Amino acid sequence: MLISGRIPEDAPVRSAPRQLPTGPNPYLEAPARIMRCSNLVPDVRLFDVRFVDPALADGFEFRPGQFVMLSILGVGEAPFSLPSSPTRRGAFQLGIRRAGMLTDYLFDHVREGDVVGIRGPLGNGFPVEKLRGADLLLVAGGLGMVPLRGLLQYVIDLRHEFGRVTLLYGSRTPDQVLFAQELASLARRGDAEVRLSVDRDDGQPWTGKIGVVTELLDDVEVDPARTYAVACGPPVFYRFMLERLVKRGFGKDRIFLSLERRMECGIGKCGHCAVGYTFTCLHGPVFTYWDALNLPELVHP
Amino acid sequence: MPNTKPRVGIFGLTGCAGDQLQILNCEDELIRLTQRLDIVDWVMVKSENDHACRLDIAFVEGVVATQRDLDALKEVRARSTTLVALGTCAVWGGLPAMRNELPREVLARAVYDKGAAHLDTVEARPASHFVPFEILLPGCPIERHEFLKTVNALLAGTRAELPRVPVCWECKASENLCRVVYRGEVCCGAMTRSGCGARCPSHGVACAGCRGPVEEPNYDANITMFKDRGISWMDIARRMETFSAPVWMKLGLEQEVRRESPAR
Amino acid sequence: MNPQHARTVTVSHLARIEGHGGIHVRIVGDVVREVNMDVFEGSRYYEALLKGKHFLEVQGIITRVCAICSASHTVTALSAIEKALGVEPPERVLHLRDLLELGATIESHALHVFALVLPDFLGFESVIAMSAKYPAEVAFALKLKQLGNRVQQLIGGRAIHPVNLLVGGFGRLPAPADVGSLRDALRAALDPLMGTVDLMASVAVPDWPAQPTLYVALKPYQDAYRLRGDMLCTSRGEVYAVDRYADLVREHTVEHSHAKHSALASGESYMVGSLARLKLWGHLLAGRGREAFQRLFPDGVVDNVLLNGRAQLVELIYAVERGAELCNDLLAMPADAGKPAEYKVRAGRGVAAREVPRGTLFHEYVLDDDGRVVSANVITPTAQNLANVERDMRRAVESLIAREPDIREQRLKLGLEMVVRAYDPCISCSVHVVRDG
Amino acid sequence: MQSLRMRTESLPAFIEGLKAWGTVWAPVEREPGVFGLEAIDDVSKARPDALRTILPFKKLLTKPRFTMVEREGDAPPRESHDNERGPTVFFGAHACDVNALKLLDMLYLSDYPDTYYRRNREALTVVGHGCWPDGKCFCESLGTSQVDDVFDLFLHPLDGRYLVTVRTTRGDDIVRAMAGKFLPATKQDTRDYLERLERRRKAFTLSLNVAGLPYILELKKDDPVWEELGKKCLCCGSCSMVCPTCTCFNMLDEIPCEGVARRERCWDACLFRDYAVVAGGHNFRASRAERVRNRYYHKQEAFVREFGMPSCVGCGRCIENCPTGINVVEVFENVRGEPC
Ligand SMILES: Cc1cc2nc3c(=O)[nH]c(=O)nc-3n(C[C@H](O)[C@H](O)[C@H](O)COP(=O)(O)OP(=O)(O)OC[C@H]3O[C@@H](n4cnc5c(N)ncnc54)[C@H](O)[C@@H]3O)c2cc1C
Ligand code: SF4
Ligand code: SF4
Ligand code: SF4
Repeated sequence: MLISGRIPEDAPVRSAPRQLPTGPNPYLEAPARIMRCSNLVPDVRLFDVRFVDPALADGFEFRPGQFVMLSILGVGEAPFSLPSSPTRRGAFQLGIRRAGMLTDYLFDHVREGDVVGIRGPLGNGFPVEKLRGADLLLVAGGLGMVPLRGLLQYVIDLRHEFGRVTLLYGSRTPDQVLFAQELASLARRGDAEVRLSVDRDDGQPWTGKIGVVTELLDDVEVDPARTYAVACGPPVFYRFMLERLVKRGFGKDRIFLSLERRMECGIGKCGHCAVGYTFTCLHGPVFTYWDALNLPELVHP
Repeated sequence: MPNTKPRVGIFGLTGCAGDQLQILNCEDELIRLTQRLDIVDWVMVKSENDHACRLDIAFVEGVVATQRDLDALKEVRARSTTLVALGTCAVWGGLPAMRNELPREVLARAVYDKGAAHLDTVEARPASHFVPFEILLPGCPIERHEFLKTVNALLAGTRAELPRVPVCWECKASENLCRVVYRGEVCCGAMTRSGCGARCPSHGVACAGCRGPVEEPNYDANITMFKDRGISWMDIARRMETFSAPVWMKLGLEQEVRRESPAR
Repeated sequence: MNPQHARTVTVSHLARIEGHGGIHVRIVGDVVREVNMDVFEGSRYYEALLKGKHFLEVQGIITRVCAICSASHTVTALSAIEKALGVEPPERVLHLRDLLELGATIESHALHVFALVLPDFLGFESVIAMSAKYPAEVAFALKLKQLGNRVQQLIGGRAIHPVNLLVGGFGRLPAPADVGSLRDALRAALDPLMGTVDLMASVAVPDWPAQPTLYVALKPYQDAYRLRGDMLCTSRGEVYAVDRYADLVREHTVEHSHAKHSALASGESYMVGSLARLKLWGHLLAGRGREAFQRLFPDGVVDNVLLNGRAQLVELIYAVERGAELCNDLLAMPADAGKPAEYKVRAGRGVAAREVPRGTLFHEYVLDDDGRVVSANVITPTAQNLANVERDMRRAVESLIAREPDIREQRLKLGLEMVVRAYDPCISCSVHVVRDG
Repeated sequence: MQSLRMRTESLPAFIEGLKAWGTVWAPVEREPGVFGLEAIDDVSKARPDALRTILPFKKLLTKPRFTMVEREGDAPPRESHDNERGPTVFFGAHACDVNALKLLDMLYLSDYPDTYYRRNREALTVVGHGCWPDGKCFCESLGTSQVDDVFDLFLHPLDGRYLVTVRTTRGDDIVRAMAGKFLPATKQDTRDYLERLERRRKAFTLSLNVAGLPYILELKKDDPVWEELGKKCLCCGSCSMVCPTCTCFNMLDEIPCEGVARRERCWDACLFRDYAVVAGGHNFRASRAERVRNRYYHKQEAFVREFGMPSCVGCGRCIENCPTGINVVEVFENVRGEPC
């Protein structure tokens, strides 16, 4: 049972050591400047971020679905998905919801021109190679739109490499819809079919569906055989959406989802995001539904 | 980042003044602190106090034991933005709340005899029972480093994160021998929140629980652990009820003690 | 001035003292009709709470009567319990407790002399305000206070509410290296401390509250200035054994206050504390303590409570000097001399008294066969002083009015507050004291 | 690998000699029968025969709490050296320790190598010492009762002498520097050593039946055992703190004084209530039963599936230090459904 014959210089390692573009110490952030910030909806803000080091800024590569750790030393550090596409170089974006200590600080005290710390990119990201050439069904619930927006932007930038793209996106109320105008113009241009739903309209003007997002699935035409589904949302969303997709004929290995767990280190050391021996930060956050089903606790059934 | 000096008040309700004294015990930082904070109301230390102005931060120590305490507390709450509870009395009730099942009149008679009629006294309860607090700093008394961390974080526009894990964490980190395992004592470490550096077990004394309970303590298992070692309810209770009696009583400690010793 | 003109002077919330109290004075013409010090600190009924508790819990509870006196309460409670149980702690344990007590004295006196009283004499509203004009003095006072805390930290495990003290011994004995460096720090503080004697001597002390006063203090257990002993002495020459303290000291409740007052059995009020100790035993001081005593009290102790600050400075010097001495004694002791004393639980009564920063502190416990508290009684220095505080306030008002019939209320208030502060009252201590059962 | 012999009397001088490779840490008796791992100067204090120290050697690699990143004033955040112990010799490592070290290496040096761990690891010299099991040791049944790698030197006590195994070049350096103390091992030494191994094998009284355990655990996820255990566990984290293979940590920011900010890292335990809480308050393992189960599954199910070995080395520390007397071996036997 023992793994034999290693000394520190070549101690038993599982996979080849790697290094993050943000530095040799994976826990040490690289300074990055907030170039712009604007509210997407009242409690979600979009930050344009550029590394202070120009070489790093221009050379920063990542995949849609990956995330970074944003740090303000003394306040905290937290993982945030990348809602922009790696095809757009120089700067990247973060879409952040006010949720606690760090995010409060970001909303209350961080302004354009301020410097924050970033480490990453982290996680596996969406398997874009696999998705290439296929039709895509993107399903988002709430803040799940943030990582999917990165994938969407990627697909639009490389539009000819992908087949039909359908986006189903549910929000709580009309004023909670992220990227509303951008999505509308995508739909107008015919780049993607976009269907929106809200749980309730609260008296605000609304032309989309009122109801739960899963119902949107009944209204669209997709061919599960040529389509990959990518789903992103909170635990309740997964609870209903994933089985619905299976019923609709999607293979469980053709459904991808992105998971959220508590993460401290983001590089598969601290244990917080581990489910069994799968580290959500390192081996995820993107999993197929089949993987997720085989990991106890990963999605709440 | 906020760049004006925050206005600060420091108040004591009924208590031993230990938490205010701990602030004075930050000798190295004190002078600088008084420069960074605009302390406008602190009766224990200053003669000229503004009792009416708005406060950015207010620290309150002690339990509410008189109507006067309660009025003072509500007044402070109304005039401050960030209210910080200082110490176990304010957060959990501490010693003054230890035996609240005894009516106040009985206690008063026991101590003041016939002269008790003039006393303004209500059941002692933690300040946190009456008004919402933004920050709770437990400890009997508070730990200096936690107070400083809290103030520094507030000055920097954020909140300090205080440990939530039990004292056993710090106890093991300092490689103490466990008072329960090796000595069969009633140690409150597993149900008490850390931050003190496991001071008591590090001195060879079982934890008395002065920082108050962790979130969701396993009350039953703690009790069983002591009972299994042949310790009586009375002996368990006398240790557990010292600092956060209201919490344990609610969980059933009182009934058990009464069952074993109805005379109490 | 209209002889029937009545006025009241009220200080609704005394500042710069520990705890919550106020002053209420009613003057009709030039006669002071009423002088009350109200204590409205909430009552915590410690003695009633102690009833039925196991003796091992007592110190952890009683220490919380008051933070600034926590070491004193702990040590006194332990001594009383040990007497009840017949435990004789080893020499090193007694030395360490004395050292702890000296640390508490250093901290308490440094805080009181420099941060609470000196601003009065120098005309500042607080030590914070004073620090702008006298930064070096304030910084030094803080260092000194820190040194007192360091002693308590090392021996008690914490600056407030010590955890390391047990019946018969200690949880963990301080390491010799730490005792050594503590001794060096104490020695190093002595010279600069002597330097403050001149500042203190230069501050004029008004005499308006002065009047003949009776003083009470413990007779030192050795023929030297010491803070513990088993005999209680008055400046009139009476001597009582400590366990008969009740024959000397009587307590009674008063309408205007949550605190009980004490008086002698004869009904006279008296003073305990630094000034009382110096009055009775100042001649036993040696070394730098003696030097300071002679410079600050060239004619010996004269009746005037406002001199208590000077007395505290003398004791501060004594405490630092004696602390270093004790460290040395401790270092010379064999390593195994500090093992906790063994004992059997038994029923009994124990009384202990100590001279703590504010005066004589009494603890009495009666235990049953299981070691549970049948009754407890604690008499704090502040409770003993309260009657005298009111007596001196009356005197202060009378002589201030006599000297200056149109004296402004503001001045009167300040005068009253100065008298109260001179006693270094500890309000938390003064409530919830007393016999139970 | 090289085998030598050293006389028992040479031990103090040998430990003295180890000081040239760094601060020597060894088990020291704190109270009768209770040992701590301490830096020693006085070599007579070393008690390599002690079975378990309260904390294992993992504290030599990552301190229970240390600063990772710090910032002063307006300077950019920089790496802190707070965790660094400098050259360190761990004297008195047992087979379970060395096997645990292997697991730590695997975790920390893979993927994105952990800077802080690596620094101390590179400066660590491991000198093992043979042991004799008590009633809480069950390494034999986990296959961790022996080692043939990852240490530098290993001292196997025999009658009046040690059989010394030299594993690494650093181990060889040590031997060369104290050449006078070592002789080549004889056939008798080897025979005695093997004989001792055999006797030691028989001396184990506690064993954990790991056959098919991962599969059984998988099947018994909802076994009432876990509920019962959840009722008994205090979630005090003692077992994880003392476990040589528990590696979870937390990162906490603080501003200790004006103009200084720090990110601290401290050992954590999956048993603590907040371990899997995410922003917004959702707790992925809200009940004690779920958290306890997680710890046991991690040790004997998930890790085995991933690496073909459990992440428990059978040292018995958690058995010794659990205040409520939970015993890993009993737990697994209960799940399996056999009396133990
Ligand atoms: C892979 C991934 C991608 C994400 N992407 C986005 C995104 O694009 N946009 C977005 O807005 N959010 C995103 N999140 C969620 C985001 O990370 C959280 O909202 C963020 O951690 C909140 O941090 P905070 O300091 O403001 O909140 P806090 O609640 O103060 O949390 C601070 C830290 O402590 C932890 N924590 C929370 N509660 C407790 C507790 N009770 N005890 C101890 N620790 C606790 C949290 O896990 C967090 O690490 C993502 C999360 C993950 C895992
Ligand atoms: S001594 Fe107390 S605090 Fe320490 S591990 Fe044991 S139970 Fe926990
Ligand atoms: S160990 Fe327990 S009683 Fe002692 S200081 Fe810490 S929390 Fe308080
Ligand atoms: S789980 Fe227990 S026996 Fe196994 S390695 Fe950890 S502490 Fe040792």
